[in-house]
Amino acid sequence: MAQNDVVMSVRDLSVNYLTERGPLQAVNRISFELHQGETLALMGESGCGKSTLVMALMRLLPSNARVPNGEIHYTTRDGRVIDVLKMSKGKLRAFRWSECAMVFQGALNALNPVIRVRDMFYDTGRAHGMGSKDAVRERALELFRLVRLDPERVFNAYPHELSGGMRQRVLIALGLLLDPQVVILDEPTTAVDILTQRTIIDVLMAIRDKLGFSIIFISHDLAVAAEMADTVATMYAGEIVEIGPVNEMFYRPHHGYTLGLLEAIPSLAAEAEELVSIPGSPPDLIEPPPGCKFHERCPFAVERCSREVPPLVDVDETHRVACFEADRVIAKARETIQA
Amino acid sequence: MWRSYAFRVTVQGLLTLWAVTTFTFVMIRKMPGNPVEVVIDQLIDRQQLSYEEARQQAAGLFDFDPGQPLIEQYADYMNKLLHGDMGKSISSAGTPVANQIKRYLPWTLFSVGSGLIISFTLGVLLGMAMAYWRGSVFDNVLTAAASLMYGIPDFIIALLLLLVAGVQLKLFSMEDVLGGVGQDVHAGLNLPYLKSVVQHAALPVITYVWGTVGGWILTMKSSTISTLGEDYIMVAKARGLPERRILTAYVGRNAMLPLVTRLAISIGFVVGGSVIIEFIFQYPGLGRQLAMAIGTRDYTTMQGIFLVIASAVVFSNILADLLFGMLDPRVRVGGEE
Amino acid sequence: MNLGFGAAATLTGLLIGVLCSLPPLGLALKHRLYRPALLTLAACALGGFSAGLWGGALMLVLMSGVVISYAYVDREDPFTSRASIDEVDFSESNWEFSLRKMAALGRTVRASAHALVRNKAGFLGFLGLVFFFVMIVFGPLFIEYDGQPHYYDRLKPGAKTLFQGPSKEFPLGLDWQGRDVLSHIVYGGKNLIRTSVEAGLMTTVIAVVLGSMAGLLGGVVDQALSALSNFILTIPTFPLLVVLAGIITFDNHTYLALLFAALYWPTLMRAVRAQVFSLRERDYVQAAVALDLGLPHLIFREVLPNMISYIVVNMIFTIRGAMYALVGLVFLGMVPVQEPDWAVMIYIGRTRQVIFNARAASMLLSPIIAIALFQLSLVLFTRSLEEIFNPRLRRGL
Amino acid sequence: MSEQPLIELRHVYRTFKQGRQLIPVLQDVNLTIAPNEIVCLVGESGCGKTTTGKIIAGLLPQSEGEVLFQGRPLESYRGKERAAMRRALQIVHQDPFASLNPAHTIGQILSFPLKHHKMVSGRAELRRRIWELLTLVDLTPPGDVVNKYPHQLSGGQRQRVSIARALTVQPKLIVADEAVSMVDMSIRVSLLQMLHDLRDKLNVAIIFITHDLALAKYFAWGERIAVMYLGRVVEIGPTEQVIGNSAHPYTRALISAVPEADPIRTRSKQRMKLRSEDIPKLTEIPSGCAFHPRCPFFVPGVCDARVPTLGAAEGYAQQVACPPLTEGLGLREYEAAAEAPVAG
Repeated sequence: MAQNDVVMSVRDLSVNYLTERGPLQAVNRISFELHQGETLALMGESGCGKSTLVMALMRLLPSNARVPNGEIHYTTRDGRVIDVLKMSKGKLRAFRWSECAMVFQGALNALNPVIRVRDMFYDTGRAHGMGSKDAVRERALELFRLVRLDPERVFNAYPHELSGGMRQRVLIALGLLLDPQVVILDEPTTAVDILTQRTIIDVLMAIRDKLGFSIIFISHDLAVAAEMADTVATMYAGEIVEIGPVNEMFYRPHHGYTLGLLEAIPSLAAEAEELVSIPGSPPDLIEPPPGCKFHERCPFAVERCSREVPPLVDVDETHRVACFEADRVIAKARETIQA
Repeated sequence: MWRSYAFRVTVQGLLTLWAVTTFTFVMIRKMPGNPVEVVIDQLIDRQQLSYEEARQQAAGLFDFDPGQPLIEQYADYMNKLLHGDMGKSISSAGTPVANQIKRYLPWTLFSVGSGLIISFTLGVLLGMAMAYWRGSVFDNVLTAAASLMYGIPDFIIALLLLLVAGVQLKLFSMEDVLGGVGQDVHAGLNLPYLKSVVQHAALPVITYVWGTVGGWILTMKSSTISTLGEDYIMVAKARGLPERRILTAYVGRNAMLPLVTRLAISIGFVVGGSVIIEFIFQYPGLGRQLAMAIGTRDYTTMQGIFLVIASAVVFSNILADLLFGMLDPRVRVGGEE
Repeated sequence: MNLGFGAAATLTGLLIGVLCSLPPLGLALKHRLYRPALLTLAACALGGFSAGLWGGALMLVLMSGVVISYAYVDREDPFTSRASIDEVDFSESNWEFSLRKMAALGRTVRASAHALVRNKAGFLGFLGLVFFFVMIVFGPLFIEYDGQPHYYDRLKPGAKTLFQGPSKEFPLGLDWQGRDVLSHIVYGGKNLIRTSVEAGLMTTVIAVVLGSMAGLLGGVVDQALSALSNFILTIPTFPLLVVLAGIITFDNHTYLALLFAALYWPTLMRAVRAQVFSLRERDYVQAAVALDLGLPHLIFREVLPNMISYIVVNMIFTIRGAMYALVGLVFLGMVPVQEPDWAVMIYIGRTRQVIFNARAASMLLSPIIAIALFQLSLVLFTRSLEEIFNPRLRRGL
Repeated sequence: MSEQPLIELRHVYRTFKQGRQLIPVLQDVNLTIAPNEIVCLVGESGCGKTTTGKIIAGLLPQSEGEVLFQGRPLESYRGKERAAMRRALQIVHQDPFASLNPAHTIGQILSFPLKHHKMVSGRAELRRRIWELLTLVDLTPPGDVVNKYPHQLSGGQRQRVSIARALTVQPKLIVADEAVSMVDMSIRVSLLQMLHDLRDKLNVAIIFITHDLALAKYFAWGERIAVMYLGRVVEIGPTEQVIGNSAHPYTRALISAVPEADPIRTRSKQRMKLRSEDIPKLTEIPSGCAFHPRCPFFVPGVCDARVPTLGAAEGYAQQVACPPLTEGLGLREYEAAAEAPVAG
């Protein structure tokens, strides 16, 4: 291990879905590392493979998905390194939630509608040998206080009695029940109201700082990433096209797609602004275009982009990009973005 | 809200029951080929009575006076009904209809009821297993089998059972399976009697199971499949819950919800949905009795049995509504859509 | 000379069919479309043969569409032009317009055929229904109805006993009067199927009309219809039919069908109502309301096309239910006996106690299997229907 | 404004029945829209913005109050005038997957209103008009979509078809109800720009309903924004003012809560602390100003006493419904707000 504080390291991971028309490359040769206490944001639009990627991290892929290549290494608190993809069923069950938990979109029905919130906590506690019900209860109530919920009321409620924002926070508390090292957040603030979104962001950042876990979160909302993330990765058509520290990514983007996204997002603070959208639509992942998958929509594309696949190369120690024309992109970015 | 919901459901059911009663009442009295006249004609024919005598006797049989205005008859009838009096049978003169129903109902309840329980249990278990191993050989074979069973009407199956297994292959003797119980056994809690009862009920029960299990299997399978696609199942897996717990409290309970309502409604049809089958197997149940009553133009019996069947359906509908409210907390609290 | 349905199953019918096939056949050959040409000939001939001029004309239109849809592929469409609007010619002669419409029809026919074949179970059901259709329409051409009883003193020529098992001469054996069972099977399905189908159609019409009314008008109409349907749903249908049969004499098949319809409509009506309610809230229906396209447009263009598969599937299940009830009534002896009829064959089997006669198996099993197969075909066929009516599956054409 | 307003809402109320309860979704909404104007309705879910849109589009009757189209109540229109009025008001829905009938091709979808309202004579003109409309919404070449079914198009394309369908009847006003919120962010902007262009080319007014403040600000720059809360308009005025110099505490809370796609700015932004995070249920709307239980500037005896109406406030160009502001008391932070936020 080069660095001691890496908790999760993904190498060369690919995921295909078997469809009637042939295999669909949902995730294509993705590599990244997650450090202790780091918050990594995976940005991208619908269908870019971000959900598939995080499902693969927990081995929750549907039955028509295949992982042709790749490795996921996870380092436990006592320093053991686990290969997630090779784990047995029993070990996987223990790994899930106690080491790596996931907070699903609460506005959708991520909570079993027919049982009470408390039973979901008890179930989880029992499955991981957390001891008595009282211990689970105590921990749950403590977590509810942390996420600013009325502990007793919510603990005994049925999911449908809670509002969308409350359910989202229940899910966060449920995710932290076993004190995991890594928490995956799936669109944590999508489909909730502005003020609720603010509460959730504040709650998340406060407990992250208090409990010190690492976060991988996926979102299509750049603003949330700008606020919460330490590291940002942009995904396009199943690939990470650029990854780097949050300020680098927002102020010095090197990939045409990252820049394109930044230029398409309106800002409240600015005066009248000129926004540009990215022409065209995402490619078909069953028959992806040759070369760089973004070249058909990219204003910086040159002839080479349609022939060769650009490798992910270092811009500096922490910032990597997969683009042949990164110099032109950053030059353009310097003109349009003022930090 | 929950209280008033139950109340509303019950009142609705009682209203329907009243409507059905009135409907049967009017139907039997006002349909073409007036049944009273038919009986009078029969009496004149058989017993060489004068019209007036026949009319009086018929009135005695019918337990109502056909000469009275309809509205008075109706009041009389409803009054008696409220006191549990359903009149007397015409064909087996003098036997109260209520007694007849008491005599035949247990047979139907036993045979159709056990058929329903077996069928439901099998259907739920198999349907869930099929959804779990979707696309496997097990699933494909059973799906085909279930559609096949679902596609063939139950009385056809009853006839096939009799013809193929009984007459052609001689797997059993007719005496052992037709009727309600063997003739050489004495009623009561003794082993030969119970054995005979079970033996005679076997074919009807097999028929009911065969005829309904396909439907349960297919419904449970599709319900389970849609439940398996829900987010909370994924979350449960992500939480590392044991398979068994996911299967029961997460998949099973949610997938069963739509089936429970159907089960409750089916319970209502336990009482009446068996006319042909009971006829084929000469099983002494209520359905066969209804057919016999029609054959012998026994209108009071007909009316009584019909009322029992209709009330069973009404009560099971109420049960279904209430049960659903109990099982699904979303209905319990809200009570409205 | 009768050229309509009267010409069915006659040489005239066949001739009509072949004549009808000529225009599309010629067109197909001109465009060197040999497979469609062959299909055209077969379809038109069968259409004419089975339903005279009606069938022939229908096939003529459908197959012309199919052939044109193949031939029309390369035609230039002004919409594909990248020129500016003033340079594009949008005018179209009536001839071209009808060609375009015919091609659209042909594509629909082809897509439906593809959908039908794609689902194996559904296709099997379809073949089953075709089998019964062919048997009922063409069977009488080859098999004569054997309605006269034969007795031991004058057995049917070639028969050895009254109850005879299947033999070369009598493939399905002989019945209790020494009559040919096969002929009863061939002739005995027509009334049963017709009554069931009539009942299914009537139920569907009543249910769809009342359901759409309840769904679209709402208010008092809806409440009244819902109450009525709730009431009818509570009454166990079959026992009521049995009771009614005890009171009325069912000697007219159409009345019987109507009675079924009167008892069966509530289930479908409630489903239609629920569908209309949910469709009414759909955004595209709301958009049509905002565009003020009128009620007929709403019903026929926006709501019905999205319910059609649902309705047809339900109709088929109603047909199935009606046949079940009909056979049940006959079996119990509640309907006047009218030979030839599959159900009557079973009824006679029961009343003449031949159920327990091992030699009479063929006479009883034949109608039982016929009914079972027909019902099974209906159920299987519904699998294909959903694919046929779903526009999402009409891809690549 | 000397010009007659295109649409005017006067004291509009709307209630919905839920079980036996009456839920007030809109209360005393007043709004005018001039021809060719853009107005954004902003608010959180349940604030009544969609209901307002539906009432304006004529899809939903108001429970009380008046809706005037070109100076006359909607109900007073009869016959041909009514038909023309209906056509003048069109709506574009949020969900691109639900807004087009899956049973028809795009060409058919556009031809229905053209034919039904006899907007074209003859087939050639019909096809020419469809070509024109599809080009107008940037679906070029039209041949790529005209014979396709909705499910064969992407979300953005479908939304363009929805807009083209609304344009078939040459409307004077389009209600765009969250029309871009389900479209990928990289193409949202192009849809918005297209709507702007259409407004200029075709002289239509647009009511743009959204929950996204930044989007509203971008779209309605130089136009007007109305902020809604629990069935009432709490602030309305020029976009630059409402966003840049917000008056109502609720608007301020929203603006302070929104994260920005700019790491340094969003992390250093001042956040307003609310007294409560619970959104009141519509069945239990607080007395007086509905925002007072959450408002950090709450003045007891003023805010919870009377229902505020929109009015001018000193120092603000927009209209605002906040008693301390309209009555010149000014906003002063409520003492309790300094304490820890109330648990949800």
